[in-house]
Amino acid sequence: MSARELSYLEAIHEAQLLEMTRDPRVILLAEDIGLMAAAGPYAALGKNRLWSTPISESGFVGMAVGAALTGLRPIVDLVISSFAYVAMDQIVNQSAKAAGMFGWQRRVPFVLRAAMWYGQNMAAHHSDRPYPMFTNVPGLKVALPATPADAKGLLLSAIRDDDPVLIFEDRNLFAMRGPVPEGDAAIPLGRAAIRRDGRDVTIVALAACVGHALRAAEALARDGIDAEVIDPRTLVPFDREAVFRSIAKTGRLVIADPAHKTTSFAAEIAALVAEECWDALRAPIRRVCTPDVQIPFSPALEHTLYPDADKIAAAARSVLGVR
Amino acid sequence: MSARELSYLEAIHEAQLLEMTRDPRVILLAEDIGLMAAAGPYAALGKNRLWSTPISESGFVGMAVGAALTGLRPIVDLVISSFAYVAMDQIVNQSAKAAGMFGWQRRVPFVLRAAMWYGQNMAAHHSDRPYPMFTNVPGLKVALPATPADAKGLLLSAIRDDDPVLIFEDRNLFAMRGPVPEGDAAIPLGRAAIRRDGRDVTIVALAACVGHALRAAEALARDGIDAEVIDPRTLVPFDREAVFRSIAKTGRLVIADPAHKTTSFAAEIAALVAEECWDALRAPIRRVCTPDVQIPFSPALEHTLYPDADKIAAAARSVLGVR
Amino acid sequence: MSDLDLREMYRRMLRIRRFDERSLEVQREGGAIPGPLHPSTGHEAAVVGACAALRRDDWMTGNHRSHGHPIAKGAALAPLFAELLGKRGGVCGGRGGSMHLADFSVGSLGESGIVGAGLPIAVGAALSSRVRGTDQVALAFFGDGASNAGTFHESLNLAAIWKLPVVFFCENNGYAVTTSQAAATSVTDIAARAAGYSMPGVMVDGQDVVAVYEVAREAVERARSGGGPSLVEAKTYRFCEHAEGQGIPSHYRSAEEIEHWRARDPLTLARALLLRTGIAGGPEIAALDAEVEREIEDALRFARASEFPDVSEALRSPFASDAPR
Amino acid sequence: MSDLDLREMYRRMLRIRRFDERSLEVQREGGAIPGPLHPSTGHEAAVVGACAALRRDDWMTGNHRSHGHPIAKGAALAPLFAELLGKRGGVCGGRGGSMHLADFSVGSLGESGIVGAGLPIAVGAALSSRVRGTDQVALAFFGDGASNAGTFHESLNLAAIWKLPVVFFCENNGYAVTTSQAAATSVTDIAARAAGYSMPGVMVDGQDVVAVYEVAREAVERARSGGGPSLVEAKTYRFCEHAEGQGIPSHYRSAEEIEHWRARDPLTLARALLLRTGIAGGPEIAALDAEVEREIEDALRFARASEFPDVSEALRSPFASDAPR
Ligand SMILES: Cc1ncc(C[n+]2csc(CCOP(=O)(O)OP(=O)(O)O)c2C)c(N)n1
Ligand SMILES: Cc1ncc(C[n+]2csc(CCOP(=O)(O)OP(=O)(O)O)c2C)c(N)n1
Ligand SMILES: [Mg+2]
Ligand SMILES: [Mg+2]
Repeated sequence: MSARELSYLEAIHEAQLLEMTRDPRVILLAEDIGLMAAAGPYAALGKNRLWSTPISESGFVGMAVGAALTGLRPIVDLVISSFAYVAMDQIVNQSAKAAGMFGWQRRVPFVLRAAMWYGQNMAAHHSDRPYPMFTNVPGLKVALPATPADAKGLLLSAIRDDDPVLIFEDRNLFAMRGPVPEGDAAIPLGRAAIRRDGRDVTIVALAACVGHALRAAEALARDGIDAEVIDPRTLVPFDREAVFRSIAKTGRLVIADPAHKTTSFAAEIAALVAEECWDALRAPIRRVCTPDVQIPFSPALEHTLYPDADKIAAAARSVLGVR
Repeated sequence: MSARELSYLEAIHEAQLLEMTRDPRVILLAEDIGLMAAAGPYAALGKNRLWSTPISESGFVGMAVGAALTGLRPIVDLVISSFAYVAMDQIVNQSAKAAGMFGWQRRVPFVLRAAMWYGQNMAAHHSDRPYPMFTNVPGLKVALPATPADAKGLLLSAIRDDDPVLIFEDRNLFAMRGPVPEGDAAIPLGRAAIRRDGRDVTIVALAACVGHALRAAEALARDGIDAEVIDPRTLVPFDREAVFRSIAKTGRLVIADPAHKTTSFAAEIAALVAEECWDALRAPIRRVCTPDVQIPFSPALEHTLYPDADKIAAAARSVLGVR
Repeated sequence: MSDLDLREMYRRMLRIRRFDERSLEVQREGGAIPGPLHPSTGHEAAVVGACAALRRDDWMTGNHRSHGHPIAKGAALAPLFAELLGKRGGVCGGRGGSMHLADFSVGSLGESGIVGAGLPIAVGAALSSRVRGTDQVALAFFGDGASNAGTFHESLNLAAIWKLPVVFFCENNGYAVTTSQAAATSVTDIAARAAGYSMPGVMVDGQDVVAVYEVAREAVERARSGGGPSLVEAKTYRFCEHAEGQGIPSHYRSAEEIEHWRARDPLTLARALLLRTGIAGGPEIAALDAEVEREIEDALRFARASEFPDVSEALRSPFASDAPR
Repeated sequence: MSDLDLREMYRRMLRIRRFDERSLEVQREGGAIPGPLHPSTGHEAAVVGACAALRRDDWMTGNHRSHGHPIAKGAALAPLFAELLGKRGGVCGGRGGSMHLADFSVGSLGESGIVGAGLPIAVGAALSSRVRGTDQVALAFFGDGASNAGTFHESLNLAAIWKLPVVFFCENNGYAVTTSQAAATSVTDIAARAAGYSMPGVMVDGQDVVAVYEVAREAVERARSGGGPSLVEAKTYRFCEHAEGQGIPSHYRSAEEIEHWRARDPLTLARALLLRTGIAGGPEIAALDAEVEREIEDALRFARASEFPDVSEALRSPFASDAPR
């Protein structure tokens, strides 16, 4: 498998098209995809594979559950993750519970794609990063691709998975280019990627924070601090071993998570480490998250709120006790 | 103010009636309260105070937001907290964001009551304990009363508060009796209650876990272990000082939270402590939560899942390094 | 022709009646049936008439008033009864209980504890039929109360724009718990709402199983032949309280109203029709009644004898992918 | 009588048109207006006709196509323009932006980025009017696309059962982004959906401000006098793309269709009416146009001169109770 450069968004479409071509059970439901269905590569799939929906998120997410229970493997693209709330019951009560509650008579192979449009001057309604709450719902898998290759690879695995998988895409990365293997390049759910090896401090970074963390690591390296950067890639299942191994080495943990701080997934990682990895830990944990405020529209305000390389580097220095 | 014994459920109604009598701006929207409005103490409030709604949770939660923006102080009783998902957008995108997003032109004094029917043989759809996810939404306050007095006092404060307050009532406590002061017995949001003083280990317990924790503390006391039991009462705002003070004394923390473990509020507490209270901590933190599984119907299964006194005591022993 | 004849319809109605009555007895004895039960008594003609128009491989979604639907669709009684008791032999292995009965082997995609949640799921099953090129039809049962939920609206519109093979079947018993339809619903006939989706909306006497069957058959045939969805409203009544075992007040319906509907007990009407048409005589009916009685007792015996699931099952992974296929 | 006369209606329509055109220019110049804009151009008669029937103390909720509503309701232009630029002088202090304009001083309860979310909020405002014993009316603006959302259904039913003073006002421009009404909506006329709620449903030519005003006035009067809610559908068209600044494709509407609607530009029609009726002559209109032009330039100047909010504002508590009253 050779690797060319693709953008994150191109990689998503490559995975989606690949799997829709390979497996006739895969369908796509989303608003406003009539033009996409009518021309271009998706049109080649033939009839009945793309369903351009009305603005009825509960309705078509519920349809995906019904389709999944009866032999299809539907993908729903919510386009903007803040619209998940409108379909919340179908996601949380129906898709996540149906298989278990009906005694595993059937599976619910359902993929929900939802891009996070924070940092896009979209104001409070459109800027959410709602993945933490879904990790509190047993039965849902949650993926957060941070590179084009992962955008492709995780989506391939998600579509092939027999459980509901929620993929939160980071809108800030849509244009990011990177090597993406051609063909079947599935990346298993539940396996973290070590983005940078290091021995002084572990930075676990989610979504676009992975890039920020790598830039922070470069800055730290200039000060002689060797940071390890871990991208969990999926939050459920979570590759705790990768994190624990790293902390066994570094003894120090910073978590960079673009979600709001309180009850973020960073909280879960911190809790896991404080429970299971205590002996290795040599300093307080630091979370770098978005403060608990409604996202304001004004760029003068919004862009100050999210984690960035400076904030991550500062947190790393603080757990190392340096300025 | 003298205190008589009331049940938790009686205390809720006492607060609701008191405040509805005192303040004509307070109204109640809930399904199936037509009979309650027609006779008994609520009928004495007169016309237009109780609105028995259709099964349209998005609709009437949204109405509460509209009413709050235009001068009323609505209470919505969802009756069962699993129904919050159906109204999720109105709770998360509208009630929590409206005030800030509109530049604080208006406030949203809105109370959402939602009882958690776990442990009631109600199966997966009805047994959720969804409060953790709402603590990740800036703009929402979240209360978890664990005694009749708090059920009354926190509801009084919630109704008088100028922000949206979500009260998650614990159905397992409805029949619990306890002293409840008469009259205006508001309990401020954001102040924890030390339910038991102790010096060996801190147990932070939520909702019905407070009772379990007190029973655990008794068992521990028989082994000479002196546990402190803290009931935060509100998760947002969270009385972190009370927890930190306790850990400064005990150096050890167990958190008992009936929510599912991953990204529970227990995770947030653990993270806070691992960040802010590290120096005082002398042992790994332990969370006692509900495992991450869809709640099964069969009592043979369901009732094994939730935190109880034994599990809490075992966790306390483990952080103390005793068997 | 897979249509059930009147005798079989009567049998299934009686199964529902006796299943509900017997489960209420067991519940009242205490202990064996945990949680609430929402009996279908009174609704038997509506439920059976609707399902009689479906093939075994057609799909159906239900709601909290959940026992009648799978029975009418042809599910075996014993695993249903065992499910109410939370036993391993239950149709969902004891994980679902009364509100979440499902028997995929007969196309029962599951009852739902969330009012209105089953409608989109049925529409999705109908989409599945279209995509996979089968001619299966999906029927969604729901109540008058559910017709005020947003999912009702979204589902009817979705099915209509794509002409999906769905039948939206409203069991209108006039109440949502203690709230009358008039207090909560802005139309007198739920069927009138079909106009908002350019689909047929038909009302039918829900106590008359043959009338229901005929209306449902037309809707099912329309769906199967590509004519798109329909809304069917069966006017019916529940003979019990909303849920038994929950202490719900009972003084919201007048004695006359109850009497009026009791006089049109669907079982009595069906029995009379069997006799009048000569499809079955008295002794034949008696034999059938006895047979159903035996089925119920066998089912209950099975349920009681079945073990509780092993406690280790409680910690089973929430993911299907973690289980052996 | 608070009704606006035709001259004033024309003025507000022109304000909307020029506000949108000018803000698009500023957006295209780059930098000053972040995020998307959803212009109301083409909708001016619908929006102004509806608001002209409202009193200043009546309430209104909007949607993402958000500039026209507060302007029509009488909001000052300068704070609106400053809001688009994210400035401290914005009507929401720069916190809301284009999609979340709100001006409570004129009854504008806020535009919403979530399609369909504003309808229940308007119903709640109407409930508030009932409870507080005022005679205020609430009007909810929404699009044809929103009429397929569950909140549409729940809101209309809730308003209907309680006969609340609400006007549901649909700006039907035939599309939701690039999706035609025919592709997504199971009725030809949204107004037909009123039948599902036993309320009047009225269609009106959305390019004719007087026609809209008359229909809206009837609905508002019905609401104010206790007659309950109505659904009004104005057939209109958007002259721009769904959102500017987002790269949305533009080849989903035929040139003839656009031409057909452009020929019925609501501004042109209103101007012609002013002249025909003699309510205003050419010079008077020219003076009015110049006045609006000045207002727009003043507003833009104010917006540009206004400072950005202080960065400390970003960390302001999310709770109103933490602020001084
Ligand atoms: C979303 C949601 N809201 C409320 C409830 C509580 N509830 C359960 S059944 C019911 C009444 C349903 O009435 P209807 O749809 O007419 O069915 P019926 O019980 O009359 O058969 C209500 C309100 C629920 N289960 N789900
Ligand atoms: C719940 C929700 N789903 C999807 C969107 C994305 N979206 C924004 S505007 C729009 C189209 C709305 O169409 P319509 O209601 O007809 O209003 P118009 O834009 O035509 O004025 C869509 C799909 C959204 N904002 N909210
Ligand atoms: Mg009913
Ligand atoms: Mg439109």
